[in-house]
Amino acid sequence: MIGNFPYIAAIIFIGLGIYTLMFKKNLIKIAIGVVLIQNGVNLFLITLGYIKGAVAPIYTYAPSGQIMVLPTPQALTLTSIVIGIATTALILSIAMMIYKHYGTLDTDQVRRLRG
Amino acid sequence: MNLSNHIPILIIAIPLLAAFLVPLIGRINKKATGILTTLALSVSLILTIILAVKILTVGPQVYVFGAQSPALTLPSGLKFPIRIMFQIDAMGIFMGLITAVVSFSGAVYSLTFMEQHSGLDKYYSLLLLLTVGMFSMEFTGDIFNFFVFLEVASIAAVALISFRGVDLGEPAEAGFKYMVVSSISALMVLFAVGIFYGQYDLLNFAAIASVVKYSQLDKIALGLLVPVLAMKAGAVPMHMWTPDAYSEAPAPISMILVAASQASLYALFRVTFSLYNITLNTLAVGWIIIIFGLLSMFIGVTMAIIQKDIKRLMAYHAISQTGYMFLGVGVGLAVLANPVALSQYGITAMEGGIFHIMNHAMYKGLLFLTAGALFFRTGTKDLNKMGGLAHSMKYTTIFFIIGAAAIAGLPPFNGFASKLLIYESVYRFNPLLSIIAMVVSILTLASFVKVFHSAFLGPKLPQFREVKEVPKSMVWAMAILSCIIIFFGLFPDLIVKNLVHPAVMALIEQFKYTGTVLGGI
Amino acid sequence: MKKIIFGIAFIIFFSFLIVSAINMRQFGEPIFSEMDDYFIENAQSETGANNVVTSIVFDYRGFDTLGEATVLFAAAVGIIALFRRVTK
Amino acid sequence: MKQMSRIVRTVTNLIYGFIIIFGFYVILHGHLTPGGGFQGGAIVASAFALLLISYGALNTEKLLKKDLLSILESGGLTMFIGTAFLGLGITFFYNFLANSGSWFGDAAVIGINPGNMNTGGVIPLMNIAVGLEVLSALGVIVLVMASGAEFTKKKENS
Repeated sequence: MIGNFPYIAAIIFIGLGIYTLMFKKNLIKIAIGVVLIQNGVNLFLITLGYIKGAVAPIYTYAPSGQIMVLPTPQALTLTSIVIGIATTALILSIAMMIYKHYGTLDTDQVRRLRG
Repeated sequence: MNLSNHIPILIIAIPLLAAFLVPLIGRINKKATGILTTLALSVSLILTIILAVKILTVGPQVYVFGAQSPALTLPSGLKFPIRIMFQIDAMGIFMGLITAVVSFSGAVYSLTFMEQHSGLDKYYSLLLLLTVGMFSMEFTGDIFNFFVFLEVASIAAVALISFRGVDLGEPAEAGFKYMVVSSISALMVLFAVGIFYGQYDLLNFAAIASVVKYSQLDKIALGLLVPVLAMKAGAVPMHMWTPDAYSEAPAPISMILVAASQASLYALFRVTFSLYNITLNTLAVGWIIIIFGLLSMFIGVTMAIIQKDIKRLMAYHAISQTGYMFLGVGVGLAVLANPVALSQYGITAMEGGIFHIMNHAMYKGLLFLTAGALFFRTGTKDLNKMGGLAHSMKYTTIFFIIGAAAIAGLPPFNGFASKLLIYESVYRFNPLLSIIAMVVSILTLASFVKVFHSAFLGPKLPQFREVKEVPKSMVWAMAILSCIIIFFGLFPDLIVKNLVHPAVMALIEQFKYTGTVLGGI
Repeated sequence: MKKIIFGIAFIIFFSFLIVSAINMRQFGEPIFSEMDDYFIENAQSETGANNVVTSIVFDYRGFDTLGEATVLFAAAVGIIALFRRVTK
Repeated sequence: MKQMSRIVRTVTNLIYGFIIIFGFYVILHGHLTPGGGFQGGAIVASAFALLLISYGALNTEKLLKKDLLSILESGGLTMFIGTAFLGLGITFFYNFLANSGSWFGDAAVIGINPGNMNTGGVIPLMNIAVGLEVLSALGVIVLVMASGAEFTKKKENS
């Protein structure tokens, strides 16, 4: 149980993000919620690759005789971080656009599309 | 170098290269962007047809990126693949054909439909990227690669939905909703990838399918994947984004978005059938999917009847029609572990559901295009303000009648063929489900009669005296889809036997899917 | 009412995730690592790069990287399109 | 966004060149040391962001042309996919330069070694391509969002 604490930390990140998405009404806060979920998932992925006492998987001047951590999660996390940047940038730009048209960021006042 | 081995990647790489070049060419000549896009998509349409013929005659194809040869899935001494690969079987290419046709006709339609907008090079670039994302989602055999291209498709789709957001607030709002929904679903897919990776140290669909044990963690991964993919497909409890996105996007994009949500639907079927197959509790999961289908059918059509905005009405019908696919395939999944029932009616139900995917993409695409044509000439989407347009827009009227008859399931059109398969097979599973499906079909017909009446019939209105037929490229795009609809309606047996049945068998026979990669067929 | 439904959905979802974290294998002790062992052993001889992560990113999983660069490109193009000045 | 105080601008003048050089160092040594195209591109783009906040959007746009960055972005991606296309004689993304003896084609010393720039096959080329793409894409995103913020603010005042 306590050995799995890094996973639980990642899950708490995700949970906070979902909470923000469900209960907050500000578009910027919703964007923050999405970013929190991204960070949680990235943290979850990167913790999967860790091996106790291992070094980074790079052979340039590596300490000799050490095992290396799993490299795939690092590559996956790198990919998902960049995707996260792109998502966040687009989501914030759209929020700016909505602010330009409606003059508010409150979801209750923004909603023109309903029914 | 034998190019015929490289068709799977060329289908993706040519539109992708064109997408990168379009912004550069747009600086020199604005007109050339649309033509280049159409050209790239027509090349990939032709290549998709060639690949489809090859797959349906020879068998599933794999394409391994960066390996010594395209078919080398396992380098010597390894039990599991290490590289990304495309794994295209009959089901994958079935979806690929839909994507190719829809995006090609969308590009043709856009040539004149989008002419008055600025920033066209960006529009075409994003359209190509959306197509590439859908193709890769359908072809890929790697679960992380699926996540990456899910994001490509959703970001391109968001940018296209909010393309008119410069002038109007509503498209930006719809784009925001779609962005939040699709990033949540993509991140949950990524979380499921993490669960699979942590358990098995594998990222390949087929390799995971060969070792999956349906442990507690696998159940959680399934519980994450099914709702989020159903959400991306627009099933009812999570459908809030669908009408907004479909109605606020430009008409050709609404059509392509239908195909994009079907790519998620395909992924849902891929996960349940190819990844888990009979290791899961098929009856329970099948019923969950059937309930998604029933809710989508019924709530979709009841919401559609009260709409006044023509594109919003069609968007709710899109939700309702997605329900038929869930219903047909869900019945197939529910009886998957029971060979007798499967051969008696399960396969027929799945054929109906899968065939409906293609039919729906065609006729819903056609209907969105006619709605776009009406908007192009009249400048309104409100049904109450339209009227008497049959006098001046003859072709559009004919195309609308074809599309409406197909969606309502009237006999000579393709909607009838797939709906009949669903009715008769689902009736043997549970009569009540079949009756609900028929009632929904009748309500659909009623709703489209109303649209036809209020938009096309009646006296010629004074404010639309100047209205004339839409330009040629739009007529051609609609004509392509109408021809496909009529052809499918006249020869449903041919299509079901040659295209749909192999796709269904590719889903059901999990050992073939894993065997293509891991050997041992 | 809406808040109660959301709250219940949130609690169910969150407990779902917590269960997954508890059931996950021990932190820092992977059970299977066939794919990663292959990378660590053969990346240097096959690609010639010292950095195993880079050789995965650009060689073994190069198509992912293309997709990721495409996502960034799509976002940049989308943002330029969203903030374009001229509207006719 | 107005420009910030003289202290901030002087410090920016001093360090932004070094940040860009460090970014290119990370890009070019991606196959030997931690880093690579994405990380280095992000470092260079952070220098652009530094310029932007210390000098304001309008002044920065005189220095960094959005059009140039967009061309660089498409060019970087075209180079990336072009490198992948060149492997098409065998497979897409095939590393045809590795261990070939030509550009970046030296065989790496197996095991722990000080590192040789001339290894890695297509990986350094792809690093450069992706580095260019990421720095220009992030630069464009930051610039456009900053000038867009100015745009929305003006609309609000009028």
